[in-house]
Order: sequence, then C-alpha cells, then structure tokens
Amino acid sequence: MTATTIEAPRSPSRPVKRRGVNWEKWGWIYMRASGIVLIVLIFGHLFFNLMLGDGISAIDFGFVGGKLADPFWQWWDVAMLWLALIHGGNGMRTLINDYATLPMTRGVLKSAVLAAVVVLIVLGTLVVFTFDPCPPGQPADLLPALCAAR
Amino acid sequence: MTQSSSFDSADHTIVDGVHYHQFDVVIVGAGGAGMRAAIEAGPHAKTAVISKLYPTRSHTGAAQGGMAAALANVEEDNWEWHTFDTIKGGDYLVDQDAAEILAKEAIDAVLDLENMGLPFNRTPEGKIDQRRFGGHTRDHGKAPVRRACYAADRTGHMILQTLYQNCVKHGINFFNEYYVLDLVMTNVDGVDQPSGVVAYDLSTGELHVFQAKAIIFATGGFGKIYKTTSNAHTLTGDGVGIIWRKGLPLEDMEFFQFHPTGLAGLGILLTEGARGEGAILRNASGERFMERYAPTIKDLAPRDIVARCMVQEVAEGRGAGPNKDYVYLDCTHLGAEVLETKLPDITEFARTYLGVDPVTEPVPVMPTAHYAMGGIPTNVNAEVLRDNTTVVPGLYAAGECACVSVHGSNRLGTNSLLDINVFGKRAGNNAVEYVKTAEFTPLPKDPAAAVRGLIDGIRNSTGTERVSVLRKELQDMMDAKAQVFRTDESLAEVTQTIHTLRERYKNVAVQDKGRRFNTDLLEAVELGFLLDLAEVVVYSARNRKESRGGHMRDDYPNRDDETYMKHTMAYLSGDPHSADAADHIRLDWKPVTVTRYQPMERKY
Amino acid sequence: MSTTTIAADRPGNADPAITPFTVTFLIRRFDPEVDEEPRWQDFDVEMYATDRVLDALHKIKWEQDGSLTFRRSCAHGICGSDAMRINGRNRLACKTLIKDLDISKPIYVEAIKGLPLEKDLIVDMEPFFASFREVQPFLIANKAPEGGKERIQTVAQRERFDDTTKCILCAACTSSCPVFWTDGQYFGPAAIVNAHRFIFDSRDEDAKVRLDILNDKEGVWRCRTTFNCSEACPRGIQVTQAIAEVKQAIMRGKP
Amino acid sequence: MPQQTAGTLTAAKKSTTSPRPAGTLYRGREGMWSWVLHRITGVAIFFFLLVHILDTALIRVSPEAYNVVIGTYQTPLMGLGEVALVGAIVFHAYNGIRIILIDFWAGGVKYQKLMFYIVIALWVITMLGFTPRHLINVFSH
Ligand SMILES: Cc1cc2nc3c(=O)[nH]c(=O)nc-3n(C[C@H](O)[C@H](O)[C@H](O)COP(=O)(O)OP(=O)(O)OC[C@H]3O[C@@H](n4cnc5c(N)ncnc54)[C@H](O)[C@@H]3O)c2cc1C
Ligand code: HEM
Ligand code: SF4
Ligand code: F3S
Ligand code: FES
Repeated sequence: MTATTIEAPRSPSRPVKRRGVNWEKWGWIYMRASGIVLIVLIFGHLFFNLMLGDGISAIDFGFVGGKLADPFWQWWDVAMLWLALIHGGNGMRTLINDYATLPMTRGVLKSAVLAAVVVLIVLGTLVVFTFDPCPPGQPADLLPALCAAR
Repeated sequence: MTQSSSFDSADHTIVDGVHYHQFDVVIVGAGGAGMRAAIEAGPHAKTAVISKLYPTRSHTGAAQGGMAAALANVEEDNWEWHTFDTIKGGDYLVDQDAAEILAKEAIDAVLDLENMGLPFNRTPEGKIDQRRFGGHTRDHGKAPVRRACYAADRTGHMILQTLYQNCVKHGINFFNEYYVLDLVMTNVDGVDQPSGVVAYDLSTGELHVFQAKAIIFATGGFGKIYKTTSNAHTLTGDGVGIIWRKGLPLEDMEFFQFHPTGLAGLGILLTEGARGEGAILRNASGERFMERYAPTIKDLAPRDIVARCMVQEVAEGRGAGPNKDYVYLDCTHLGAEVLETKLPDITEFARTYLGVDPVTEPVPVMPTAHYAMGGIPTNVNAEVLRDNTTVVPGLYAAGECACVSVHGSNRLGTNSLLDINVFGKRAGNNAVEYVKTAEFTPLPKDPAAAVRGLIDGIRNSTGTERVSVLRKELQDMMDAKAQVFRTDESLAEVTQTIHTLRERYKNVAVQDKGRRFNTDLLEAVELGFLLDLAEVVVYSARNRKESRGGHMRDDYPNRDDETYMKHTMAYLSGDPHSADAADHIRLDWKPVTVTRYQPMERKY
Repeated sequence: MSTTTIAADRPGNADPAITPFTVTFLIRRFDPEVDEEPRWQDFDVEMYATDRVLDALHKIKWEQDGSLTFRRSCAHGICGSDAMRINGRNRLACKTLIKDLDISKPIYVEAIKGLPLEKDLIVDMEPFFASFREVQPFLIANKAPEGGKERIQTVAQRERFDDTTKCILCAACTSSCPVFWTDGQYFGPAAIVNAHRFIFDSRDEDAKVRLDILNDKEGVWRCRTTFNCSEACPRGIQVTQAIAEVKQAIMRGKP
Repeated sequence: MPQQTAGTLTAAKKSTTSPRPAGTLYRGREGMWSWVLHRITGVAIFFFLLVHILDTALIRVSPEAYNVVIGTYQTPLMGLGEVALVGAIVFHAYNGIRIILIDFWAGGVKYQKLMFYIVIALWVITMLGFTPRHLINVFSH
C-alpha cells in the first residue's frame, strides 16, 4: 500500500508490430497442447512411481534404473522432461513479465529461467540416454534385477 | 505519457498562470451535437472540443427510444408528414422553415450515422428498422407511423459512442474535464464580438483561454433546475447561462418538457418507445385512461398531453400506490421476448431501481422534467442571434442548449437526437466556412479576469450558505410550483423563492479549498447558472398567459394564438442582482415563421 | 436522474413503517495536495434500503464533507462515470443499492485499481482511453453502400456483436483485471471488447488490422481468464467470452 | 493517435504524484481464485521440477549417491511434502483442463464456475485415493 511512483499505465508507445514468429500466440497454444499431453505423462509417471507396488518407499536406484533401461520409459521421461520444462519455463516467463517491471530485473530473471531450462533439458536428456543401468563394480543389491541376467 | 505534439509553443503559451490556446474552431460540449459538429469541422479546420465530461459521459448517451427520419423502410412515409407532425406536436410555435430542414435532412442524418458504423436494429431485409413514437403519424395525423430508427433502447448510447469513435478516427483534439465558464467578447468598433472562451481545468484548477475564430456551444440542457428529472447531475445549463450573462437573448425558456414515463419518485426515464411497442398507461383502477383524452392515438399522443393527463388522473384521485401519487405503465402483455430484446435497458432499470419486473407487473411512473425546448436562439444555420434577426458572427449553438426552433412549445420524441445531428452538422459546416475567411478577433486584456473573480470569490468566501441546501430548495420549489401545471400565483411564489436564493447564493461557501479536482467549487458555480436559468424560465412562464405545448397554465387553459403565437425572447438588462426580476430581465417577442401549415386546434 | 431525491419521496418509502437506518461508510480518501498516502475515513449516513451508494456519497458530500470527490453524471448506470470499488468489488455507485449490501458491517468504498490515483475516488482515465483508441475502435469500410443508402446487415449479423456494443467505457472491467494491475501495460478487457464490437461487425472491412493489434505482447494472450472483468461489467457484457472469441479469430486468421 | 485529452497537458506532473491505488484486497470470485491457485501451483511445480531433475540425474553419478538423495524423499516429513506436491499437480492439471475448455469449448465460459467446483470435487476424490495409499507407504517402511 505504499505510494510507489509508477509510469502511467499503457503509456510507453509500443513498438509497431514486429515481423516474424509471434511467440505470445504460439506460447499460448503451446501451454494448452503441452498441458494435455503432460496430464497423461505426469499422471502415468506419478501412478507408476507412487501408487503401484510400495510407492515412494520402493524407489531407489534399482527401481529407476530398471525403468530407464526400457526405451518405452526412456521416451516417456524425455517427453515429460521437455514438455514440462518448456511449459513451466514459459509459464515463469509470463509471471516475470507480469511482476518484474524494471527492464533490468526482467531481463535477468528471464535469462535465469531460460538458462535453467536449457541446462536441465540437456542434462536430463543426456542422463536418460547415456545412462547405464548396470554400472560395473557396483554391489548387485543396488542394481536393477535385470543386471543379474547380464 | 501521451504525446503532446499538437501543443507546440505557437498555440499554447502560459502568461501569468493562465494558459492560452488558439484554434480556428472551438466546440464547447462533447455530447451528440458537439461531436457531430467536430466531425465536420475537425478535418477542415484546427478544432478543439472542450467538455466538462469525458465525451462518452455526455447525456446524449442516456437517450433511449430512437431518432426520427422518414426512411419509409417499413411503411409508407415522407418528410412532409414528418414536418407536419413536428409543427403540430410543437403546438404551432415551431419555425416551419426549420422544421422542414429538420425533417428533410433527417434521412441523411440517419444514413450518415449508419455509414459511420451505428448498429441500428434491422428489418428482416437488413435495412434500418423503425418503430412507432408519440406524435409521429401518417398522412397528417391519420394513424401512428413507424418513423423512429433505433438500436434497442440505447439509441442515444449508440449515437454517442459512434460519434466519439469517429472523432477518434479523425483525431479530434479533446480537452476533457475542462469547464467552460465564460465567453470572451471583445468590443470591436462598438460591437461586442466573440473572441474566445475561458475554461477551468478540473484536474489542476488552472484557467485556460481558448482564442477562436468560431465558437460552437453544444452544452446540452438544464433539467437540474427541477428535482424530478431524467437529466444528469451535470446538466446544469452552463452554456445557456454563459450566453445569458453576456446579455445575449434566450428564447422560449418557459417551455420545458415533462416526459410522461419517469420511474415514479426517481425520474429515471422509461422510453416512449415502450409505448411505441404497445405498452399502456393505466390508472389505479386499471383503466386505460388515455382513451378518454386522445381517442385516435391514445398512449402515443405527444408528451405534453400525456403528462398532463397523468397529472390530472392523480389530481382527481385515480392515482395508484399508497399515496395515490402515480400511475402505471403496463408492459406485461408485451411478453418477456419483446422486453428483453427491444427494451432491455428500461426493463433492467425498473428491476434495479424499483424492484419491479415489467414482465409481470406494471411499473409505477410519473412525469419527469426532461427537455428544454428553449435556449440560445439560432437561425437555421446554427448562428446565434443577438436579437430577432442579427447574427453574432462566429458564434454558433446546436443541440439542446439551442433553440432553432424546431420543437416549438413541445418536442416530439426522437426529434432531439435528430436535432443534434442535423444542426450539429450544420454548425460544424458553417463554422468551417466561416473560419476560411475570418480573422481572429483580438482578445481583451486579461480575458480570464471574470472567471478568476468568480472562482476565487467562491473559493475564498467565508459565507455560511451551503450549495446543496440552496439547490434543493430551488429544485423542490420548481417541482412544486413550475412543473406540468402552473398558475400566476404559483409562479409568483417561485419567483420570490428564487430571488431569496439568489441573495443567499452571494453568501455561499465551499468546504473544499483545494485546486485539484475541486468538484465542490464547481457545484457552486453550476448552482449559479441554475438559479439564473430558473429565474428566466419562471419569468418567461409568468408572462405567457396562455396554455400551449409544455406550458400549461391552469389560470389560462386555452391556447391564445391572437396574442401569443410568437416566441419569447428574454434579455438580461440592468443590474443582475436587483431584487425584482423585472428590473433585470427584459422580455420581447419574436415572430414565428409560418410557411405551409396554418395553426389548427391540436386533436389526437 | 433525480438525485436530490432522497428516498423518502419515493413511492414505497412514503410508508412511515419504512424507517431509515444508519450505514457506516469507510471511504479511502486521498488529497494530492496534502496527503502522502491514501487514508481511510468513516462516515455515518442515514439511508433507505432503496438508496444507492451514489446517494450515500452525495449525502456525505452535501451534508458532511464537501471535499469528498468522485465522478458521476447520469446516476442510472449509463454514462460510466462512477466505477469504484465497493466492498472490494468494482461496481457503479449509481447501480449499487444499499439493500444489496451487508450493512451490518461498514461499506468500504475506494477508487478503482491499477490507474493512477488523482483524488479520493478519482483516477486518471487517460491510460484507459489511450488503449481504447489504440484498437481502432471505429468502422472501417471503404466501399460505399449501395444507392447511397444504409449498408445492408441481416438481423443475425447485427446480433453477432450486440453484446459488445453495450460498453459504456466505465473501466470497471479493466481495473478489475489482475493482469492489468501488474504493470498496466495490458490492453485490458475494455479495449478488447471494443475491438470485438468491430471485428465481428459484418460491415467492417479491416478486422485483420485489429486482430493484428491484439495479437501482441500486451494483447489478448495476456488474459488469464480470471473472469473478474465479466463479473464487474455493469452492462452485463460477457467480456471473457468476447476475449475468447477474439483469441479464436486470431488463430483462425479471420473473424 | 493525435488525439489529445485533458490529461495531456498536466501529464508530467501527474506521473510524479500519483500513488498506485492499492487498498483492500480485491474480492474476485471463482475465476480469480482459481487463477491464483493455478499460478501458485504452477510455480511450485516448476521449482520442484528443477530439483527433481537434478536429483534424478544423480543416477548417472552412482547408485549410492542416488539412493542417499532419494532416501530423504522417503522420510515422513517429505512424505507430507509429496502429498502437497501431488495436490498441487493435480489441481494445476485439472484446472488446466478447465482453462482449456474455457478457451476452446463454446460452453466453457458459461460453465466456468461449475467447472471450478468440478475441479475441486475431482481434486478431493483424487487426493482421497492417493493420500492414504501414499502415507501408508511412507509410514509403514
Ligand atoms: C433520459 C433521456 C432520454 C432521451 N431519449 C431521447 C430519445 O429517445 N430520442 C430523442 O430524440 N431524444 C431523446 N432525449 C433528448 C436528447 O437525448 C438530448 O436532448 C440530446 O442528447 C442533447 O444532446 P446535446 O449534444 O445537446 O447535449 P449533451 O449530450 O447533454 O451534451 C452536453 C455536453 O456539453 C458539455 N458541457 C456542458 N457544460 C459545459 C461546460 N460548462 N463546459 C464544457 N462543457 C460543457 C458536457 O460535458 C457534454 O459533453 C432524451 C433525453 C434524456 C435525458
Ligand atoms: C499436468 C498437466 C498440466 C496441465 C494440463 C497444465 C496446463 C496449463 C495451462 C493450460 C496453463 C496456461 C494457463 C493460462 O494461460 O492461463 C498453464 C500455466 C502454467 N503451468 Fe501448467 N500445466 C500442467 C503441468 C505443469 C507443470 C508440470 C508445470 C511446472 C513445470 C507447470 C507450470 C505452469 C506455470 C508456471 C504456468 C504459468 C501460470 C500462469 O501464468 O498463471 N504446469 N498450465
Ligand atoms: S466492458 Fe463493461 S466494465 Fe468494461 S468498460 Fe465496458 S461497460 Fe465497463
Ligand atoms: S479480468 Fe483479466 S485476465 Fe482476462 S478474463 Fe478478464 S481480462
Ligand atoms: S453516474 Fe453515470 S454510470 Fe453511474
């Protein structure tokens, strides 16, 4: 409730319409499209990890490793990773546009979100595809059951 | 911030704290008339519109029913019938040349609006639909005719919006929330010539002088002299008052229209369009009393007649309600469909403000002060008259503040929206023609002096009178004694009250002494105009010892063409503060222009 | 509309059984010439159930404190002057009846949000009108209508945009929008409503231009469907619906 | 737009003296509160997701490292946190569908309030299904 001095709303003459891709529109469409797909992916993920079997207490390297050895779950998780991070990142961009009024802050925050999203997508994708479910020299009781067959 | 490109130093200077601007055409008022003029003037001359309200807040937006034009889209009609109805409706006090122009140019006025984008209701063929309205008839009174073009029951809203939209399109300069408080006259060769206006900027309390070659007044009506009125709080007749104080005449001020169907007690209007769609007035016993008074067109008789009949019903004890003080407007047989689609707004008004649902119950109504037939006299070119014939060069008036006179002693419904468009356009065009050759009249020394005196006087006053008290006394008195029925006695009483109120007004003080958005101060200024105008209304009314149109004298119940078939012209002369109105108001007459239609008895 | 009318003169109220009661108003005052910060001030007013909040403000201004400042004109919900926040929601003071409020508690009245406060209940409307003007809110039709008459429009075509023609530019919607509050750069629902009115007018030839204007960073995509605008609109315009229709028109590329 | 209004002349002064009107909390209705929740849950999920990807990435480092971290997820406190997280996701997801229906389904705007209550109802049902099962898993081990 402090009397902050503000620019008159809607005053800066906006630049005339830029050419090229309209990120606002496609972002808006993307939020909806990805949202639909994410429901399936996230609910499937949650159900499989938390509801089946012993749920959270059963999760360990063996469980996750076993899942990620399967190309089906690999693609599932990668899709989830990409869609959710971009969805969330774009959502955060909206929030920053709303609440960060100084161009500086805005720029910094948006770069931070972008960096986080890019780094995590790259990291996550690499992990999923370069991951070895049966790392050599590890105690067998930590590894997924399928390693025993090797 | 918004660009201020057009305020280059050449036309905006500040001297001694007063801002000076220069425009070819300055329009005072951004209602229908003002903006219609602006659309003509804007593209051709350097134009400014000064308005005490944001344009879309103007009271034109409250108009509901429609705008008349003999388009003949739904049934046979022509402009001559329209002319006749206008003259007869005005009880023959209409200047017939002007009425002819009004009816003829109506067709283009409506088409102009449609082409500008106004969303009229449509016929099944896609043409502009038309509905019935009081006093509009086919073939000289034979039967009601569908002549009113409309957009549901928000025709005025659509007109105001459409005109504002087109002003935006043309990039018209607006000075919003600037109150014009004076017309500057410069004495040139012994004659006073208009040279500009002085405005008070509400947001800062600063004064602005607008020098102009042509000035158009379009400040609307002054219904606030009454208590029960369909008019807005802001309709205080400032423009008319300014002209009056300059010693220029006012015409036919005694004729004030009372609209039959105001929500009882509140005055909020229910359009005549309701009756146009078939609604019926009933008294307490449910009788359709208009059948007795106007057998041919019944509820669609002109407003003065219907209002009178209503008051008479109540006076004779046939009123409804606990105090038997209103009658009913019965819409129940119209059905929800018609009410929701053709009369949605008034349906909502009744529901919101009276808690009455017109679909199932009759709505309590009583006449409400509605429209000033009189005002600033102009000729058909919207040029303001100094006397019966001489125009004031460069000064124009249009809309409700003007008196052309196309409405005579009683305006027909839908003719005012027409008036503002036809004569607003004419004012704009003529002003443009005028500024092509005219020069700026030099401003006198310190043109803002009078306004500064007025403002500072009120602001610094240590008096004890309150604006709201005086205003209420004025309005109560006007309602009680100078409304639908008047007598010499009742008018004498109001005259006395107004005199004391004017005395007390000198002692008025405001609580808000600030500069920014000081609406307290402006209400005091507005009250000054109200008092002046009420005095002229009452004084003119007392002098007209006959009954005609909106002016009904109980003591002289008949029309007297012999003596009074002429316009009243009132002048301020002598000491404005003198006790007796006769010492500062001078009345004169102006002949009525009669071309084709000789006065006849008015029967419906 | 009448005003000075205090409810005692109204039908129904003439009944002596109906007595006035005292209502407390808490009004958020701000005098730019004195105050650093807005402050709350309370007023007790005698009111009838059928009175409106505008009547209360008038009673305060006329009988208690002449410096209370607000805009108003028509007093029956048609001019759009008096949008304000009454008990936390945007309403027109002249359309809010006392009987519809809970008078056992004080009634809070304050200026609308998101536009610069000028004095008491008055805000600077200029930014609001600026974004209205930016959407080109006027008919653009270059072809002359046939025979110098009206343009033909069917009843159904006219009906298509009827809802959005009702707008009185009161700003109740725009100043209720949480997105508009954030930085004030969003076009706001009122501007979109007025663009909608022309985009879907069969006579208009330049819907494309308006769609382009609204397909902007500060355009329709900023709307988060919070529905405050639709709830606030005193004219009952389905504002969020209109915005949705514009979004769809942009995606389709035509109205 | 060349249009001028009264605001123009005094513009400079105004921008320096105008406090932003804040005042009481706006009393929005279902639409506004659902948006507030959607926003809060969206942000919460986003930050969780950042952490969640990082911890999952530990499987690339070593099984022990991963198991240590995932072990903290299995404590009772985190178990409750997971309920909150799932609650957030479920609300965000269901309300996301509501938003999508408002945007694309003709009746969406009309039924938005009803849909909000359906979202709440479905959320309650889903959480009733999930919470007991999850908490049993958390506390029984
Ligand atoms: C409720 C109602 C319903 C009506 N219905 C109909 C109808 O159906 N059909 C019909 O034909 N007629 C109708 N009328 C009559 C008609 O609407 C008005 O007579 C007409 O709109 C007046 O228009 P105007 O432009 O002269 O004035 P207004 O629209 O009143 O505009 C006056 C303008 O002057 C400005 N102004 C005033 N004083 C000052 C000042 N001191 N300084 C600067 N600016 C100033 C105001 O800001 C405003 O912009 C109705 C009237 C009312 C009240
Ligand atoms: C489970 C399925 C999901 C669905 C159906 C969904 C749906 C949506 C939709 C439709 C929007 C747009 C809201 C609007 O424009 O008003 C949105 C916004 C958002 N979503 Fe999701 N989402 C889902 C998952 C996620 C996830 C996993 C995250 C986190 C990474 C997330 C973070 C966000 C954020 C931060 C916003 C922006 C909120 C705002 O602007 O108010 N969402 N979501
Ligand atoms: S859409 Fe409704 S709330 Fe918004 S400005 Fe128009 S009338 Fe007011
Ligand atoms: S309040 Fe604002 S977010 Fe959209 S639905 Fe209305 S514009
Ligand atoms: S005063 Fe005109 S809308 Fe309330």
